[in-house]
Amino acid sequence: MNKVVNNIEEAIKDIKDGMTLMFGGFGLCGLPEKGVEALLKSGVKDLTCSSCTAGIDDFGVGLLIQNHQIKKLIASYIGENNDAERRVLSGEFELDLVPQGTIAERARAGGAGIPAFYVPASYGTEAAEGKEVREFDGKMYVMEKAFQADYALVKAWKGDTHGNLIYKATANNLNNPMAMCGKITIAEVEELVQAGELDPHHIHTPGIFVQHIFQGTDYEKRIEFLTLQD
Amino acid sequence: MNKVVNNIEEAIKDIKDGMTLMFGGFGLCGLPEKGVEALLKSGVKDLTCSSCTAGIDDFGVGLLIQNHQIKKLIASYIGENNDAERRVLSGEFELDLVPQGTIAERARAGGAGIPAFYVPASYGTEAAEGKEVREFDGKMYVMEKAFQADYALVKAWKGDTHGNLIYKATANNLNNPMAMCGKITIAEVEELVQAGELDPHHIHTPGIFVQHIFQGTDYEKRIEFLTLQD
Amino acid sequence: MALDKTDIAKRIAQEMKDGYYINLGIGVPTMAANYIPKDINVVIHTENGLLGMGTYPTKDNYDADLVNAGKQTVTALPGASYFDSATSFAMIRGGHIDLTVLGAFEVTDIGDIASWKIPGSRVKGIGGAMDLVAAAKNIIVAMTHTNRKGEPKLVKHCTLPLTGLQCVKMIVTDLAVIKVTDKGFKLLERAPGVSVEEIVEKTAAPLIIEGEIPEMKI
Amino acid sequence: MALDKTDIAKRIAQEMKDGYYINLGIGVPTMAANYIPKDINVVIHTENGLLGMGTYPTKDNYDADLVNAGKQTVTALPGASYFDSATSFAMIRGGHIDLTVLGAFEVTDIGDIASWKIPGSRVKGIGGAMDLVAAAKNIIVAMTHTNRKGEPKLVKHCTLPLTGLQCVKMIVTDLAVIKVTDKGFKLLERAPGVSVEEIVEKTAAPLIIEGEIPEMKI
Repeated sequence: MNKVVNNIEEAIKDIKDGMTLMFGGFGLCGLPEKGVEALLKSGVKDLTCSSCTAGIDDFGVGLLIQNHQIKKLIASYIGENNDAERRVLSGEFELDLVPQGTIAERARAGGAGIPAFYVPASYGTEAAEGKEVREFDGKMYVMEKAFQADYALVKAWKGDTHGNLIYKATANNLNNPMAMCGKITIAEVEELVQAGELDPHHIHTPGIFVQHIFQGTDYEKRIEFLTLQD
Repeated sequence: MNKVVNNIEEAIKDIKDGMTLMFGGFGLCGLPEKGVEALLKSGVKDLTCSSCTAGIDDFGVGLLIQNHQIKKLIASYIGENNDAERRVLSGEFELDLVPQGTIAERARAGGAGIPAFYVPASYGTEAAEGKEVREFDGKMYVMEKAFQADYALVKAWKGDTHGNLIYKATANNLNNPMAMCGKITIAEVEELVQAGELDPHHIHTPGIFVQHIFQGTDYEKRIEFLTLQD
Repeated sequence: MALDKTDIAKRIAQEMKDGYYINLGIGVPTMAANYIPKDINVVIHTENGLLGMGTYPTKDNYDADLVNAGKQTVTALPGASYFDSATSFAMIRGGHIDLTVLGAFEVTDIGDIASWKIPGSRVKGIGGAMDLVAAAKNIIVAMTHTNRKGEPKLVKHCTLPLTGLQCVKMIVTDLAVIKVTDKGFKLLERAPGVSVEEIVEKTAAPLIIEGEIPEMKI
Repeated sequence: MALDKTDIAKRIAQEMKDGYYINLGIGVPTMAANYIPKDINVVIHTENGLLGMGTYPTKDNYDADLVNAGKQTVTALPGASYFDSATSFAMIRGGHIDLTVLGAFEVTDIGDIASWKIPGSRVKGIGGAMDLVAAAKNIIVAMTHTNRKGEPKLVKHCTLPLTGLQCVKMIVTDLAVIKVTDKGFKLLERAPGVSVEEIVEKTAAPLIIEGEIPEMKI
């Protein structure tokens, strides 16, 4: 049950053109930095990706758009990335905007063997166009389908050799749901320990959802808006 | 944001005949003992309840059946309770048997604003009778609806004045999903601390799902099958 | 005189009640956290995964892993909890948030809201807004009464893409506090020195006006 | 000679592979955990909320809060994790369990299984069985070849209420190891000293028999 790989290159070596990839992180918070870096170098293309946002112009998942590797992005918000915005307007890639909670739930559902579910979010809006709607107890809902992902790339604070993950503060966000839905989930962690060193009560993502794990180094952990008290 | 009540009697005082109540616990493990005790004394009746099991003949949720307080029980298994079995065969109360994972997911869905979802479990069996079925990607699924509960009664290891809960080992089980779906959730804990004493990374049930909390005493924590190494 | 952003935030804070779980959108709504009445306890939810959001950090204690929904560095208060986005939006969709405050481009007198997209303009996205308006019990919009061109933002029908239907309960603008009732917009309060006539003129839907309309107390 | 329960458990353990996540049903399947091959690492999942189940505890370290799906006291191994039932069954339904072993009353040659109810008899319930058979990748049934009346349990059609359809991949009985193939039951191994004829006679569905059928190695 040792899931440790030596580095990100080893973990992503079977990612192929045209695959579907899911990214943990909310903007740059909890971003799998090493995964994005390595995918940029690998040149793999025609990817369908899902991520909460597209990061910012020069950091995050959006770099894969800039590098022409993504053909379709399912995201909830790209507002902090002007480059991605230009490219979507020019038709360079397809953007499928989905409510943020719906992304999280579709990812969890994909990992939980739930093919579809109903949510109130987006009913009556253009984000629900083409989707089935249905009434339950007098209220209207939209049917959403589970994500299916060839790979999920997530980033945690601590991890162990069994793939158990612990996130720091708000850096969990989409990492846990995305980890659940990857056919293969690659976890990069700031600190990798032996199985048994993490308290089983404190695990956020049980190792069963993780196939490859490695300790990344030199995390930049860039902050989008450093906001301090007056 | 102080949710502390003095005792279970105060917490359950507004539970009325005919209400829908959900119980955490798996058999006797993680059972809200004080809640069951107090409901027995209160005499409230015609309850619709959901619980993973009916406990054993002389301990657990089944005592409410014995005491003629439950008109319908949604459970996955009553095999350890001979008394409940007799009473269901004699038509004394209605038993709705549901797969265990479906109970957990229906509870979570009820708390998560998801009115319905699809699962593969029970397709083609009598447990799916009367339920909608649907094909997704060539496989058949059953539509399951979310639980709606007037009250949920759950039991945790540690809790704080904001209602945050931490469970011990496998005593989480249905406690967290049931806590999510209670319109009012009553949490009994073995140790109650001030807000700020629990590490926010370690919380299993965030306080937003809990309305009343108190520290119980003299937990019996009976074991169904004490099984030791040879 | 029209309220400034700070005053709008202060007026919104008056809607907070003891024991509330509150989600504050980016901008003016977030500012309302600075004016929570001293005599109540509320918990601020930020949908990226935190209950119990505190103030902005100091230069000595900020953490890249601790941000709010606007991706700003924040702190956590005693009693806080962290969780993933699936659980966070379960709280929202499940109706566990007592009060949601967000900005908008347009609001109609049945409570429809447009807040996420201006066609032909920038592509930003949806974020958590559609989840929030679809499920929160109590939704207050904080916005200017008119747009940059001076056109009313309180309207009969949204011209911009919708965020949600029949969900807004109250609007706090720089000119007025308006409730969305079964019968349409009802004027509750006016900004100090702003006349009822000015509010009527700058509102593109009928306004129910009953009796003397008091000035807001900021 | 027909296998006893221990031997069935030993034979099942041979199906475990390095790196597997395994869910073991109550009874004989759970016993298989005692015979996990020494040269592999597997993680035992118990659906009430634990990955990494260990042995039964000693009289000094048992804990009422740490039980398995059969409500027996257990221990947790290094690398274990605890979680709620919603997450636990997400693992099951989501196909993350590599191997599930459970008991049954009847199995058909297309892999249908009846395991939870005998009409007119006792009312026990479903437990996690329907979730497990609906979603696990690899389902092995451990059972006696015939019931107490000597009637075959490997059949063409289940007479008892179904637990799941077309899901069982292999059956290990006291007499044989049988695979469920596209073409029906295929006899893979026989218990030491048990003849192919006896197995055929006690199986109420056609058996594919190719070449010499080896004895099980326990």
